[in-house]
Amino acid sequence: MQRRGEHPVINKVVPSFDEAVSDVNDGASIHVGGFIGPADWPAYLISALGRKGAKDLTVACCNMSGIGPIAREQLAGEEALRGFTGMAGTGMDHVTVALLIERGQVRKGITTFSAPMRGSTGSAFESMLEQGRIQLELVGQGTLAERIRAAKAGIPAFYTPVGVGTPLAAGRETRTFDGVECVLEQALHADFALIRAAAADRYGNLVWEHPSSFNATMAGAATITIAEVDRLVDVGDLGPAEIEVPGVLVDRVVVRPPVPMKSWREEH
Amino acid sequence: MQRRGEHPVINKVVPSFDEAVSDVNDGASIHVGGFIGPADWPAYLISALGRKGAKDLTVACCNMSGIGPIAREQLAGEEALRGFTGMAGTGMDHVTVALLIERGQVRKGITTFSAPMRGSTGSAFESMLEQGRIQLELVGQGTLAERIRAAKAGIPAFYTPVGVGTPLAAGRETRTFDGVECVLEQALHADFALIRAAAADRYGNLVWEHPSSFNATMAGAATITIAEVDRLVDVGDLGPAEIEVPGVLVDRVVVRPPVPMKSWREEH
Amino acid sequence: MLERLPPEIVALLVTRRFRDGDVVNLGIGMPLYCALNPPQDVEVIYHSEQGLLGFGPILDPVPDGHRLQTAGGHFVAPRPGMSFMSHDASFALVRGGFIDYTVLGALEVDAEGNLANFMRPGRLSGSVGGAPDLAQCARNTYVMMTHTSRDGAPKVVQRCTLPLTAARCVDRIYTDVAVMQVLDGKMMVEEYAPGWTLDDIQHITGAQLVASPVMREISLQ
Amino acid sequence: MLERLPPEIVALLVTRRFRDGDVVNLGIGMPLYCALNPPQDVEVIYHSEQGLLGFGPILDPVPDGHRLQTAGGHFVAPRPGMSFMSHDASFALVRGGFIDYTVLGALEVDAEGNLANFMRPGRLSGSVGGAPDLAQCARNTYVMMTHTSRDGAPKVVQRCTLPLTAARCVDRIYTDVAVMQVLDGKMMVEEYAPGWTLDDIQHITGAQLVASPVMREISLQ
Repeated sequence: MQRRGEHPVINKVVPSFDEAVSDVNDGASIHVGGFIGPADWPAYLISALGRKGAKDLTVACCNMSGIGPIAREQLAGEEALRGFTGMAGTGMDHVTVALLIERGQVRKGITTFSAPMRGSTGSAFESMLEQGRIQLELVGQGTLAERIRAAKAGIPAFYTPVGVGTPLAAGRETRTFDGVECVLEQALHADFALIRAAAADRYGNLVWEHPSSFNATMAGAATITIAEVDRLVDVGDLGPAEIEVPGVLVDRVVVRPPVPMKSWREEH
Repeated sequence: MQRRGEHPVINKVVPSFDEAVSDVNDGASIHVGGFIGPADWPAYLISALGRKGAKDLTVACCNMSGIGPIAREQLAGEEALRGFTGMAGTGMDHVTVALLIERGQVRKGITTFSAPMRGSTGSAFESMLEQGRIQLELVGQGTLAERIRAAKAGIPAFYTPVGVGTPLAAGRETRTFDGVECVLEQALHADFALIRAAAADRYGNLVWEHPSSFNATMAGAATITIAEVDRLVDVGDLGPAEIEVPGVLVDRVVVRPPVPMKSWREEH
Repeated sequence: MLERLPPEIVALLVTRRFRDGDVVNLGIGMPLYCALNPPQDVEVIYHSEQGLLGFGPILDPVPDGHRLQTAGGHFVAPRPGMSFMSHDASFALVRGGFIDYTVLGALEVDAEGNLANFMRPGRLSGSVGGAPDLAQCARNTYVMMTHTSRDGAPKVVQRCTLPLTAARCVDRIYTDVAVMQVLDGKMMVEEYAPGWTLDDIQHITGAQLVASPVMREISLQ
Repeated sequence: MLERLPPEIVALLVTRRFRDGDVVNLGIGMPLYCALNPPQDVEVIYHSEQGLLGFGPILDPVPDGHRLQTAGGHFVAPRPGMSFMSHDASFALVRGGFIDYTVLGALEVDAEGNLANFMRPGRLSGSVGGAPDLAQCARNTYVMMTHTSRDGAPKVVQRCTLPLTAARCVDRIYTDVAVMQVLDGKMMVEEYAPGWTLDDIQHITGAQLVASPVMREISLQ
C-alpha cells in the first residue's frame, strides 16, 4: 500500500553499493557494524569503500582484529575467499573492516579488539600499529556501544563506572556518584554508518533475525546511515512492533545480490 | 519446552496482584507505567497498592493529572467506572495513579503532567498541591524517560541540552559541549516498577502490541519490576527478535483476569 | 474590524512546509488542526511521544475496541510502515534531532525564541509533557496559536514572563494574523492576514516587529 | 610432583555455584570449559555480548547454514525463551547489574581484585572486548585460569604489572590448584587441589595467601 499508488515518494533504496558510498571522502569518520559472524558484516559496503579508496578514515568498529582478504589470499589461495554467505564453516573467510586496514585507508581505529584473536593467523591492525601507520583508541564494548547510542540519542556525554583506574579511561575526568567513582565519556558520532540488517522496506525500517549487535546501535549515530540488507520487502510487510530500527534513522538501503560474493581478487 | 519436563525452575508468575505488591512499604519509591490509553496502565497493580495503603510514596509517572476513581464516582456515579477494558470510548474511566494521589498515599510526584488536561474535570494532584499535601518535581518527558533508562543501564548521570535556561533545570549543573549548553541529569531508580504489557512467559519476557511507552522504559529501572499482563504464554511462544523486554529485567508477572475490572467502590 | 484567520487556514500554512519523508510531531491545542487536515500530496511520518511513528489519520468515528492513540489522546488509523517503540527510544529520536518539525501551542513566545507553554499564570502545577525536548531539539520548532489571549493580551512578547518550557528554540510563529520568523533576536513578519498592515499587527503584539524582506500577504496559492 | 586439576574439573567448581535464573556470561579462554559442560539441573540464562540472551548448548557438529553464535565464536543451539537485542541494550544489561556471574580468563589478578587480561607484555595492541564492563558490573566476577603462566610465572600477584582491564572487581579466582576469594585486599584460599598445602600454593603464587576460615580440599561431592 502506498499513498500515491504507483509512485512511492519516500524511497531510500540506492541501486548500487558503489553509489551508496560515493560521497565518503578522505578523512571521513565511519561506524562499521559487524562483530562475529560473516553474515553480520556489511561486506558489500566495505568492499565498495575499498574500491572507492577513501583514505585517512577514522573507523569505529567492535572488532578490528584478524586479517583482510588480501593477506588471506596470499596465505591460503582463492579458495579460502569463497562462501561469503555468512554460514557456519566459513570461519573468518569474509570481508570485514580488515580490508580497509590492510589497504591503508584507515588512519585511526576505535575498537575493542585490535590484537589477533587467539588461534587466528594475525591482525592487519597490529602490523600497521607496529609500523606507526595507524592509531588505536581501545575501548571496552559497553562504553563503545553507549557512546554510539549517546550520539544518536542527543546525549553529548555520560558517566560510567567502567574503566576507572585503568588505561582505558586515561585522561578522562572522574566523579563519584553514590560512592562509586565514574568516568565521563563523550558521544561518538560519525559522518557515515555502514550497517547490515536482514530486511528493509523503502522507508528504511530495519529488522534482524539474529542479535543486531552494533548494526542496530550504529543506525542513526552518523550523519548518513547506510544499510546493506539481505532483502527488500514492501512497506507494511514489517509489523510495527517487529521493526527494530525505524526508517527515520536510516538514509540509504542497498540490497545484496542473491549470489555468493566474489573474492576481492576476482573482482579487482 | 522446558528443560526439566513438568517442573519449570524459573517461574516469575505470582498468583495475585495483592501478593505482587505485598512488600511495598511506606516511603517506597515507585515507577508507574501508563500514559494515555486505559490499556497501557497497570490498573490492577495500582488498585492493589491502593488496597495495601502504603503511604509516603515517591511516584514517577508520565501523567499524574486527571482525577481518580473516587472523585469520579462522586461526579458521575458508578456507571462511569465500568468498562475498564482499555478500549475506545472509555475515555479516562480507568484506574490510573490518580487513585493513589487522591487516597493520600503519594508524598511526591515526579511527572510531566500534574495540571488538569484541557477539557478534563480536574486534577487530584493539583488539589493536593494547593493544600500542601504533595510535592511536585515537574520533568519533561524526554528527560524523565532518559533518567529512568539511565537507572537500568548503569549510567549514574548524563548531559542533555533540554531544559537549559528554564525552571525545569533549576539547580542543575550546566556545561557546554560543542558550543551547546547542557544540564547534568541523574539516573532515577526506584524500589518498585509497576508496568503493563500485552503478554509474558514465565521467564518474564515481555511483548507489546502497541507503543510500549514508559512500560518498557521502566522495566529493570527498579529493584523489583512487576508486570501486569493480559495473557501468559509458554516459554518459546515469544520469538527471540520479538521480545521487547527480556525477562532478566522483570521480577514478577501477574496475569489480568479476563472479565472487566470492577469499580473501586464495588470492590471495597 | 480586521478579520482573523480560522485555525484551519493557519494549519494549511504550516503543513504546506512539510516535504516527503519529513518527521512531524504535532502538539495539543491549536496544532491539532494540522492533524485534522494532513497534507495529501506528501508522505509525512507523524511521531507521537509514547513511541508511535508513522501513524495514519485521525479516526472519526472510532471503531469499537480501537486502541491506537496519539499522545494527545486522538484515535488514529494504523498505516503501513508504522513502528512502535518505548518512551526512551521515542525521545532518543527527539533529542537526537530526527524530528523535522514540531508544531506546539504556546502561552507566550518572545523575540529571543523563548517558549512558555507549560504553566498558566497563578498556578503551582503544570503540563510540560514532551514539549521541552521537542521545542529544543526539533530541526524546526513552530508555534501555532492565537495572536492574543482570550482577554486580548499579547502572546507574542518582547520577553516571556511565564516560566519557560525551552529557551531560544522557536523558529516560526503561526498565528491567526501573521507568520513570523524568529531570527537573531528579531521578530520578523513574513506573512500577514489579508487586510492587515504591519502597524495593525504591531498594535496587538508585545514584541517589536520587523518586516521580513520577503513580507507578503498570506495566500493559499 | 603435585597434580594440577584439569580445566573440566575447575569448570565444575565454577558452574556448581549457578542457581536457577542466574544470568551468566562466559569469557573466552579457559571459561569455555564452563560452556562445554553446562550444569544440567539448573536453568541458567547465558548472555553473550552482541545481544544474545538465553541461548542453548554449543553445537558440535554445526548444522550447515547455522548462524547463531556466541561472542566467543561458538555456534550454539537456540533455546525457548531466548531473546535478541542490540549491542547497546546488551551492555545496558551488563552495566545495569543484571549479569549474576561473569567468568573471565586473565593474564594477572592481584590481591586488590584488579584484573589484567587485555594486553600481553610487550604488545602495543589489545583485545579488551566486553571484559571491562563485565568485570566491573557483574554481581560476581570470577576469574578462571591456570595458576601460573606457561613459563611458570605466577599469575596471582600482589599487584598487577600489566595494564588493568578493571580495578577492584574480582570476587573469586578459580585455578588448577586453588579457589581463592579476594576480600578486603586479602587473597584467601577457600579450596585447594587434593594433595596441595597452603605452602605448596604459596610457593607458586605472587600474592600473600591467607587461609579462609572455611578452607578445605576441593571435592566434587
